[in-house]
Amino acid sequence: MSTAPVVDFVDAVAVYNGYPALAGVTMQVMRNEIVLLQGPNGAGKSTFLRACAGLVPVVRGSAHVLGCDLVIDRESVRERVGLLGHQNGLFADLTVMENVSFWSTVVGATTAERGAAMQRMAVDGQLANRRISELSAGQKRRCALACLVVRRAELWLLDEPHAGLDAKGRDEIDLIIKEAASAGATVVVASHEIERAKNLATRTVSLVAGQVRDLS
Amino acid sequence: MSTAPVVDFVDAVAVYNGYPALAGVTMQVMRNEIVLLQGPNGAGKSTFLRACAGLVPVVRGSAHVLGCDLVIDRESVRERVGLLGHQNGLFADLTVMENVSFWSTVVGATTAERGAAMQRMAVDGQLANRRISELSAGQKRRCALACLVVRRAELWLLDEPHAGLDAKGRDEIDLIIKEAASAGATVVVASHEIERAKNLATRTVSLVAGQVRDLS
Amino acid sequence: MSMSVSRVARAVAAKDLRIELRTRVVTNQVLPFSGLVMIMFAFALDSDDVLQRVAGGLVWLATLFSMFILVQRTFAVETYDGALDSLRVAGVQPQGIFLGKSLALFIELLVLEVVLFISAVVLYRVSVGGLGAVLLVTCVLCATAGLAFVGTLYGGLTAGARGRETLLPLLLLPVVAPVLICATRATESAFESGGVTVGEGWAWVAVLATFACVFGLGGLLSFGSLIEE
Amino acid sequence: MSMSVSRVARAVAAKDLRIELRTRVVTNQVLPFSGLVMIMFAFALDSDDVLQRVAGGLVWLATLFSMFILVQRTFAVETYDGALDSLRVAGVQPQGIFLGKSLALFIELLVLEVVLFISAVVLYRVSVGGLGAVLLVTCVLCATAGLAFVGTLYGGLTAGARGRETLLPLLLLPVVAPVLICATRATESAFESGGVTVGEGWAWVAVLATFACVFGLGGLLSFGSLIEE
Amino acid sequence: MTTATVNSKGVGTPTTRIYGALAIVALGWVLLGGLFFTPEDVVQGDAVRIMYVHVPTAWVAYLAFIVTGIASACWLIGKKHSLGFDRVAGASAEVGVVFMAMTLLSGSLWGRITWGTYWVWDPRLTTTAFLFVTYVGYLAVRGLGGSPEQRARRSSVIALLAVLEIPLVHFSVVLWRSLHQQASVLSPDGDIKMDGLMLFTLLFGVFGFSVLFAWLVSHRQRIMAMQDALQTNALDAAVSERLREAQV
Ligand code: HEM
Ligand SMILES: Nc1ncnc2c1ncn2[C@@H]1O[C@H](COP(=O)(O)OP(=O)(O)OP(=O)(O)O)[C@@H](O)[C@H]1O
Ligand SMILES: Nc1ncnc2c1ncn2[C@@H]1O[C@H](COP(=O)(O)OP(=O)(O)OP(=O)(O)O)[C@@H](O)[C@H]1O
Ligand SMILES: [Mg+2]
Ligand SMILES: [Mg+2]
Repeated sequence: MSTAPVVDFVDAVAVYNGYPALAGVTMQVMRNEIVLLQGPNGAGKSTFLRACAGLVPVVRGSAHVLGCDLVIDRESVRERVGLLGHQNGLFADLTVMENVSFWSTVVGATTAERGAAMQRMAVDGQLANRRISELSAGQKRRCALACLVVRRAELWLLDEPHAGLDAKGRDEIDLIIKEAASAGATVVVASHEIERAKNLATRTVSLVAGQVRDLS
Repeated sequence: MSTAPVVDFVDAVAVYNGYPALAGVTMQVMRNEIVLLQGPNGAGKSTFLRACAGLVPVVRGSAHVLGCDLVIDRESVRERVGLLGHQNGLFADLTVMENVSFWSTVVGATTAERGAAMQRMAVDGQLANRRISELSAGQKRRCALACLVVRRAELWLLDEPHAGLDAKGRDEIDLIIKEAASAGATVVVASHEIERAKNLATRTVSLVAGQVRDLS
Repeated sequence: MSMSVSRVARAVAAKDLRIELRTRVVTNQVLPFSGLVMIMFAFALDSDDVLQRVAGGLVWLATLFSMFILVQRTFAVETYDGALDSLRVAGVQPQGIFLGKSLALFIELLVLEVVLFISAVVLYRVSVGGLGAVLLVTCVLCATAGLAFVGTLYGGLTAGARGRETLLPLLLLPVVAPVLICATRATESAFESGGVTVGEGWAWVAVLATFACVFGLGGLLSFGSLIEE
Repeated sequence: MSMSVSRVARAVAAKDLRIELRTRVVTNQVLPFSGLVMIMFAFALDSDDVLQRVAGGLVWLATLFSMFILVQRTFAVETYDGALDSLRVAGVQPQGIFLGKSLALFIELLVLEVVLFISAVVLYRVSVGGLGAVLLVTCVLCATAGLAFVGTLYGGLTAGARGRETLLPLLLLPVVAPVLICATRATESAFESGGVTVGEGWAWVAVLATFACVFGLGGLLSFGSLIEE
Repeated sequence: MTTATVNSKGVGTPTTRIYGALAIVALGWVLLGGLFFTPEDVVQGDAVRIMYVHVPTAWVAYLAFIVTGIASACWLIGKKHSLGFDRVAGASAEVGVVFMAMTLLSGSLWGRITWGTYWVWDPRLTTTAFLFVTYVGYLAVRGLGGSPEQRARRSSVIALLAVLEIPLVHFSVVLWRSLHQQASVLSPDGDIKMDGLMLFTLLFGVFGFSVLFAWLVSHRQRIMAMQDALQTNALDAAVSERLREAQV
């Protein structure tokens, strides 16, 4: 089990309204890796992450994540992966605390875990009782990260986790990623901040036009 | 006239629902400068940019932009500034071309200027006829930048212009900023990518908790 | 598994109700809207006995309008910032989401109906006896449960992707219109308007209950695949 | 200056209409909704002469409902991704935005009303003579212009900030209710229902025209300050 | 699937030709019988002849919707989730919608003659209209886009819920006091009150429209298979287009 790849895509194709956002991706990610996904705008990085999370169907080729075949069943893998997308997935009219509590309840995290996550992302204290709609862009992103951290997923899929965060936040999220990896999780990060992400990652994969480009 | 500062805030206070996002900002920006605004999440960078554009009222202190007194009249300055916020300001159901055309018409830009802007941001060709809702995050951002470029503003206010762009896009936007500055415009950039922005900027200002921190 | 379904359902319902309390869509938007319908009718048909005869129908018509707004609203909250995606990817049981959202919708609709019935009693001067009240309450509960289930079901289906939400009225209309008719007839019996007796109403309530069961069950079984892309 | 106002107005109206054509909110969402109102009324009041008497009122009531949805929709498009902020900061003349959005709303409402009047003629079997038709067209144009102006005005006011949109019905209702009443009376004259003559209708149309002028002028003068935060 | 689509010139097969011939013959008889051979009605006169279209189309529309429901259930239950079932469901619903439209049309013409009005807010008429709109909605859901599998998943749910409306339409005349004809052929007491030739023509009409239904569905379903195949080809083209993009 532990030698099988966590993510195993072979010639996977994913489409949006007939447009092949992934045009035959072949890629393996092993346990404990931190993989940096890079590539130009529109290359298909976000689509790849969403496909790994079972949100976007893989219509051709084969795709396995954590041992589940995504072509047959996209649902059972979901509770084991955590996805941070471009959108935050927060409820604008609820406070930070209410949002994090909601996600904690839904995924079955404890109050202590919740508190720890909020403290790490510095959205505790005064901020906790402000509504999401009253936060700055970076504060919202922090809140989304706190909701992700309480999940303790086996596979982390992060779409530009650094975007919008300040220097301290960036360091913190790097630390969180490293801790998760050393605790046995696997991480795939899509990012345009290549310098920072390269330091973090154990390996880099380039996507171009919906395909993996050979690393030269 | 040309020796008067383009942005001149003295003890300016701006509030959202009673929360002072700017708590007495004193800051001058001279013509042709490229100022980097940095600071932690929630420091008030976005609010400062929005105040300069006349979107957020300055309720205390004095604020002048391009010679207009923002406390008295927030509207007349607007046609001379260009703001790129966290949001893109695009219409999701229209195509890239239709969006850029709309903004060009509204600000009175020519077809040639529109074409040039779209080409620079690489949203011409096939992409031009796709709807905004079908674009990737970075492609949307490029489109928003194209709409900004057609404006030829005197004061450019950029809120994290690099976020979401790929390496080539980042280089392009840096070039655009430099060209604008050398053509006589003034630029204020809020960014968390300090390394990149520092190379670009002529000066750095730190905001913390709604105030300018003295540069040590 | 079933424990976690009920936990999710409670969390989702609590969240929806809290958002409602905070943004007050029902109070500010839906109630005046329904109030308008009621008053306009009173205005348009200013004859007392026509009014009394149609009072039941009016209340249900107003409920239906409000339901469209509420369903749209309750899923707009989920899709605005991609929360529905997050829920799906969190591996949350779709049954939990379905039950939770239905429960919240049920409560909101119920509050609305109570207000509407009270205003019908005041505006249109209808009266209801003891047995009639029992019938009325059962009818309201069954009809509202049915509306909440079917609203959540189709709301989820149309929430998936951009542009789809315009399908909602087309899908909902033919399904809820029978509910409207049955509920109206039952209400007329409860009000004993037009010479109908209370006893006749129970057949309609049975239809309403069946409807609620079918859509409750259908939703539980199929909600997961409906909210997928 | 005035040239650029008209340029902006045309660009805004063209954009709104293009979005409408592409997303088909009117066709898919508003029309079935208004259709429901008409059918339900017909169903609830299944006596032919009551129906004929209230036909005019029903059309206007359905228009009003649809108008709420349309106004909400037309400003949701602007606020969804901050486009209204961008418009403001682009130094665009607010008069241009006001006129453009009013024009688009006017056209959308007009299309809707034509369909509604045709279905009223079919469903409720009302008839209209030559003079009545002139009155009806004038009435529809004036009333629609008024509704478009007032909808844009208050839509802009409530579009400014989050949570405010729920205020819209509360603000709009008392203002458009008179329009509803005047238009209904004028329409009744046009249909000569209930023994009113066509001639009586023109007084109501005059009120509608005044209303449209007042809100058109008010909007031109104040829209800029209303959409500010 | 692909073999049939690429090679043959049309979508016909020997079986469909038999259906077609049968349908033409049967409907030809109904036309002649309905217009000339059957007697006038005592009350309605010649207007009764509309019945030979009105009633069969209504019943075959029911049949079509039930077939849609069964095919959807088969798709759901089947281990392989064969898309063939989904196509049959879709094709059947399309034909059903057309037939239901014919029922509505012939009914309102008939109503104009006998009741003096095209439309009344009668339970049977209203529920029929709801059923029609429901299946228009079903077809709209099929058109939402996405992969054929997802289309099948979504629409099968709707089909199974929608089919429950048929009893509502059928019993609406009993449930609500109705202006429309009570069930006289399929009446609960099993007592048929109709002239022999009229009954025969009516039943033959039902047969003819059923065969027509089968004919149309078998064609339509094969066209849909081709469309799905075309979509697959279009995807091939789009993928290679994207691959070329990568080379630049
Ligand atoms: C738009 C108007 C009408 C609609 C939508 C309509 C609809 C239907 C439907 C759906 C059925 C099948 C009922 C079932 O067996 O479950 C039916 C049957 C029938 N309709 Fe109509 N109908 C309309 C007008 C009329 C009129 C005007 C007449 C004659 C006066 C009529 C006479 C019949 C008869 C005789 C049957 C067969 C009833 C039986 O034996 O079960 N219909 N109609
Ligand atoms: N909803 C959609 N409908 C149609 N096409 C889409 C949709 N979403 C994305 N695409 C297209 O799919 C391709 C891949 O998009 P994706 O979001 O995966 O890119 P990305 O690598 O994440 O880019 P970015 O760096 O800009 O975030 C793009 O060309 C985009 O235009
Ligand atoms: N609509 C609002 N209502 C109330 N408070 C707000 C609102 N928007 C922002 N704030 C608060 O104002 C402060 C400044 O926000 P601003 O968006 O200017 O920060 P920022 O420096 O741009 O941060 P970031 O780096 O995260 O973008 C923050 O503390 C934020 O919580
Ligand atoms: Mg992306
Ligand atoms: Mg900011």
